Amino acid sequence: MEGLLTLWHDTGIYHFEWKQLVMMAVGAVLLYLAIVRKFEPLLLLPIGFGAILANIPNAGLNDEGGLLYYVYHIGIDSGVFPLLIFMGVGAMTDFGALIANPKMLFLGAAAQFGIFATLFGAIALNVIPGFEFTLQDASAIAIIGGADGPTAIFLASKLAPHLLGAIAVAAYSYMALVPLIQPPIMKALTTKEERAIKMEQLRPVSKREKILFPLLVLGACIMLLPAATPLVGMFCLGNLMRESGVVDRLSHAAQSEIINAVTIFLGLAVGSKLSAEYFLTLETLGILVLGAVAFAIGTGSGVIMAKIMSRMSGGKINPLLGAAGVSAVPMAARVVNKVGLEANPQNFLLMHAMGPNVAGVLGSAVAAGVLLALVG
Amino acid sequence: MEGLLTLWHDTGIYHFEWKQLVMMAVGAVLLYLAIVRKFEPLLLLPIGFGAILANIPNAGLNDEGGLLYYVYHIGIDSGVFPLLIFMGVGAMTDFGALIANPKMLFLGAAAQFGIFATLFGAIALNVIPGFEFTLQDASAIAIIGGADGPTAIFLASKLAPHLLGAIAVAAYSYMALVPLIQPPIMKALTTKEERAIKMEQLRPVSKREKILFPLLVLGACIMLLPAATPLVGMFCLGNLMRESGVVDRLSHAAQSEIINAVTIFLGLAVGSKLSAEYFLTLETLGILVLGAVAFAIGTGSGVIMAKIMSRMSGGKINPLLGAAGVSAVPMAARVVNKVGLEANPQNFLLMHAMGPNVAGVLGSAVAAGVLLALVG
Amino acid sequence: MEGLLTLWHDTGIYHFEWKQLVMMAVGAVLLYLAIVRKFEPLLLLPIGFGAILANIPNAGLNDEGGLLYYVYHIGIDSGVFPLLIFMGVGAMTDFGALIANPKMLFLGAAAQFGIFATLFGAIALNVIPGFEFTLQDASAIAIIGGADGPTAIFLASKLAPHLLGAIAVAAYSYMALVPLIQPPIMKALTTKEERAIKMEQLRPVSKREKILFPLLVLGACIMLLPAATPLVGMFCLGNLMRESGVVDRLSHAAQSEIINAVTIFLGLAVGSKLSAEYFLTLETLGILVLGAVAFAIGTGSGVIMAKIMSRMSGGKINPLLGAAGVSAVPMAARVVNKVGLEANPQNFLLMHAMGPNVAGVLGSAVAAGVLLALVG
Amino acid sequence: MDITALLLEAGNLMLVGMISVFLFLGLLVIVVQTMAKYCPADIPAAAKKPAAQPTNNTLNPKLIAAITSAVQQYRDNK
Amino acid sequence: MDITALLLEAGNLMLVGMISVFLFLGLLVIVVQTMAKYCPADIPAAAKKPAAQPTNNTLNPKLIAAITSAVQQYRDNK
Amino acid sequence: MDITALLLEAGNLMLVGMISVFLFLGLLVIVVQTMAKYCPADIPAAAKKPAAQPTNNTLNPKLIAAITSAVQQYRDNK
Ligand code: NA
Ligand code: NA
Ligand code: NA
Repeated sequence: MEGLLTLWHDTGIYHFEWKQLVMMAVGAVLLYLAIVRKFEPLLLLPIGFGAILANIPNAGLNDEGGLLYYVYHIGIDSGVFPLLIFMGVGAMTDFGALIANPKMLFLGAAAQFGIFATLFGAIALNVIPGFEFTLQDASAIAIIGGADGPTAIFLASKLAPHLLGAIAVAAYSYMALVPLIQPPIMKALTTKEERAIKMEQLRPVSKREKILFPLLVLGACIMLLPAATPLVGMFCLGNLMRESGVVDRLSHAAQSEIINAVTIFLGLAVGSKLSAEYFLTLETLGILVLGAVAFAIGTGSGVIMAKIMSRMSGGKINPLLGAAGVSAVPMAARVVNKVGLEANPQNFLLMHAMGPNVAGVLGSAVAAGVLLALVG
Repeated sequence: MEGLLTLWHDTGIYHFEWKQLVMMAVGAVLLYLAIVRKFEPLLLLPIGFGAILANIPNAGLNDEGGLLYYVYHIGIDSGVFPLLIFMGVGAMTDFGALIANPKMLFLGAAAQFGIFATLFGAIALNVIPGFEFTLQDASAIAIIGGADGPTAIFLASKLAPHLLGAIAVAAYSYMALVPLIQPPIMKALTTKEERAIKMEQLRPVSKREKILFPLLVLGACIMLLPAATPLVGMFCLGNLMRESGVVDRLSHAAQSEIINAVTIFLGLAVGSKLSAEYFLTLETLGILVLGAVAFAIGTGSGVIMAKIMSRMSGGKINPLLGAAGVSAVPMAARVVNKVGLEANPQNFLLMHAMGPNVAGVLGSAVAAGVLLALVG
Repeated sequence: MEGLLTLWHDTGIYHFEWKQLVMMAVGAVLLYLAIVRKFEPLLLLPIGFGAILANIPNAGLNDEGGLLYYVYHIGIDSGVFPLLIFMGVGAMTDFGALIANPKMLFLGAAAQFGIFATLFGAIALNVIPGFEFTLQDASAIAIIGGADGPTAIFLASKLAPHLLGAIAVAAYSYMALVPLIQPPIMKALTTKEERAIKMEQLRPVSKREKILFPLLVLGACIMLLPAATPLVGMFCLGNLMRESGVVDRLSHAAQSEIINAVTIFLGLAVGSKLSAEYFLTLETLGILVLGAVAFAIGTGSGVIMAKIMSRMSGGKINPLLGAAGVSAVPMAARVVNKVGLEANPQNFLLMHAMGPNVAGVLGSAVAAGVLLALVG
Repeated sequence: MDITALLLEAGNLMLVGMISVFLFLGLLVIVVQTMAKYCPADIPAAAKKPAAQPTNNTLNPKLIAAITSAVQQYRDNK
Repeated sequence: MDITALLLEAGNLMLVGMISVFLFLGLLVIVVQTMAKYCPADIPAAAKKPAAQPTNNTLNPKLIAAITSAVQQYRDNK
Repeated sequence: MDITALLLEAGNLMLVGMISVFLFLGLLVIVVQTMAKYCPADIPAAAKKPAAQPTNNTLNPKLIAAITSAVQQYRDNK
């Protein structure tokens, strides 16, 4: 019966260390948030499950030859998975509202201040003993303020892979928390009259404009910021497939089969980075705090920019729209709509908020490109 | 015209060896079974086709750089394909019947005696000159008794890759033969009165129970048998995606796009292992015999366990249910239903048989984990 | 503000060389052809986009670790992508018309003269200073005359990877130009009376014949031309999955999910070969000219063969059908139908033209096998 | 390893394996039974559903009946 | 690198980053506005569509009538 | 290799290639014709099908499209 003893010496019970238990609890919390609270379940469910699998003692899923090892190295280390997700998101995105009102791009730009201010904050945290963020670390953390999951994962995999798990978890968690984080900031920075401003109906956008738009974005990116072309390029490819109308099979594949399959594996791979060694550290605490700060600053700077534009336009722009500039598509736009309706039950801002919302996606991809070019 | 001569020297006719012809005939037989007899066509068709492709002289599909080489090494050597199939199967499995009547798990356990008895039998075969099965070989062969294709492929790829082709073919063939193999054994071991026993209707199972079930299975596996977590973990991930109801896109991808694509490549890769060198051996004969024995013993031990439980419960359990414990989902459950109806035309056992049927999947994954831990 | 300077030194504007701009213009032209002119958009859109991405200075998408690098090496260098496309095409092809009238295979054979004559022409071009095509190069170029994209990509990746971009672009462009290239040749070689010949209705083909056909084709290929089995084998696998009727899930996956995803990546990978270094050469000009010649000769030889067969059959075969032998499924068949209708408004040739059309696919795969065996 | 030793080992594996499988699945039986005690039935949810369905699923039985009759009409007219 | 230098660099990054983002997206504003000038609206296409649809979609008018009446029936009954 | 030799080789390839292609596809012609002799027609199956279809397929795709659009219409109107 030595076999039973061997088995006993192999059991998880025999091998558990408390840190692994804590990490599996973290995974369980993520599953809870995904399933019961419905926080970004498409990502948090596989991430949470991956976190549990990665921390099983003696199972070796994370070791060379294990499933999670393959998924991480093939999909994330190479940068392929976030790029495929970006292609799919591009194929799902309708830029109509932004093309009709291109000034909304300024709101998407302003909201990126959340990223760069947080970068400064992360470095400032180094004065506290125990924190030793490099510029690379700080940049990867700051991108959480971009409120865009695949961008955060892509940048973190390039600049600070050891922080990837915490960064991805923070990014998706805060994106899910947008309806809680944003409204108080939006209300604090605007008056009720401002929030009640109704906006003119958007002009219809022609098919040709929609086809040209991704090509122009790609052109600008090529000329000004080649470092952002992997992200922006795949996003534009997806959008071009969508809008061209001649490759519906491919567009459908990008926004359905490919993105679904990749999402499962991306989630598992991110989860595999939630090991005790990297996650149960003071840095993680810092990342969680800085991520929340980044979201708040991004929301605030977007709203302030929108206030300025509102004044300049003679009150034709509702400053709430600025909050949608952080991206977190389409949650942030819905929050804008909701807060707008509270101020004026006839004030439907959803379509208008889609403009800054998708501008925020471009904005954070550009910010990621800048960071890659300067500290990568 | 030397070109024609070169071509002639390249032709299959010029190069054929009789062994390759025999293996291509084996492939043709598998295609026949798949297409005409409809024996597990989803697997046997690609396996049969792969067997033909792998044995073409001078085509090099199996050599480094050839398609089958890539498919085998990327998908099976790494263990990835069987795990993805398992995720898909998890996403297709409804554990409701088992949760409603958890004692059926004992039937899934008892039927695994087919595996362990066959392991003993395979070693015993070594007394016959010509057979030299190691413990690893014997374990990989015995898992055929688990009546679960991906589990058999996963274990064989880890313990005895040289036997993989024969093991996979035996496993899927016998799974298809369940309606022929099982009924005589079931009838021999039960009386007509026993077969006519009607069972109480199953209680409805709550959504929460269905969500918690895969997590509890994973938890038990983590604590007791980490070696089984790749298989059980992916199975539970698929099931959790299904039952959670918050990631329908991913659940659909797992049980449709991913599993379909993987099935084609898994089949081809298994077929690529049907080369003369490994298949036209005495061992293959042994494997085919042992596989049939494993199925028969598993069926028998399941029925005997069900008889014991039937007695203990005062005749409330139909002993036929034990036969479903070998898994072979959903064929074995259907066979139980059919044999039950023969004894009593009002006796619908299908739903009740789904319990031991899915229990058998867990049972053989656990058995695979035990074998991996002890002889891997 | 040195950061801004660094960024400036990173910009595309700072780094552009005129050759890259030309190649991006080539990419833009391909996008134009795909989107506005609807020339084979499924391939030319991703190829054009890939060409733009590959030529961005300082973005490194084509360098080791870049997305296009991975896609090319994993998918094309290995030969996997064209083979998967071929499997999908097989699953989409109905051989009914060809089985009903197997003599049409001779038309598919005759049209391959476009390939072999062009091979000779490519070598003859070497008398012009500046051209130095090897036999490998010439073979890869000549396959354009096969009017079959995946075959051309597969052969070029094996024989002349440095010409792959130009060859693939030429192949798909001319396939899209079939409605312009073929009619004048067809009309020049036939009289109005010949074009007006009506054909007898095709006999119905039994399910069993359709199932056996791919197996017989594979059998012939194994015996006579093993070098063609990767292409022909995957094609036959796809077709067998379609016609067997027992694996509809897999057939659907092959002709939908798998082929769509692969098409995107195949296009990007081909586009990545459209770099200035390889494309802005005299050879490319030669390839474009030779490709057009190959199409024209193939069309002509098909029509002449059909004329001969028409005479021999006593005028029961419409010689236009020969033009469909180049493949370019289903465009060439549609062109035949259109030209036939011009001569006789009651003359519907579409179904009859599908026979030589799919025969042309087999013919060019066979030709590719011959070239692989003799110069590979 | 000679065959007797191998057979002994195989017998040992058989014993250990069956014990493990029964322990594992037996533990699951207890766990699932325990879970059932603490999980309320879905009855309220089931009662809620019919009311909630029309907003989600919108196919009201009356509508289905109407469409079925339309389809019938269409077939008859064909 | 000591913390003051790092902070300086971070501040520099903040400045450069925000300038770049605004330059980039500002350029896009101009580009999109310019594009709008040269792109005719889709109005003719929109007018064409209703006429073109029946050929593409081939919904038998009888069937549409039948279904419309079914839906009408359903509404009236509601 | 000088150009004459290359041209000779190319000519040879042309000949060998066309012969092979014709041999291969010619063989297929014979094979398919032979197959046709031994394969009974599907007539019984074809006769069965129209009767079997309604149970398997029952909903004409056009009809499904029509119903989907009707339901959509109904929803939009709601
Ligand atoms: Na953003
Ligand atoms: Na089993
Ligand atoms: Na061809």
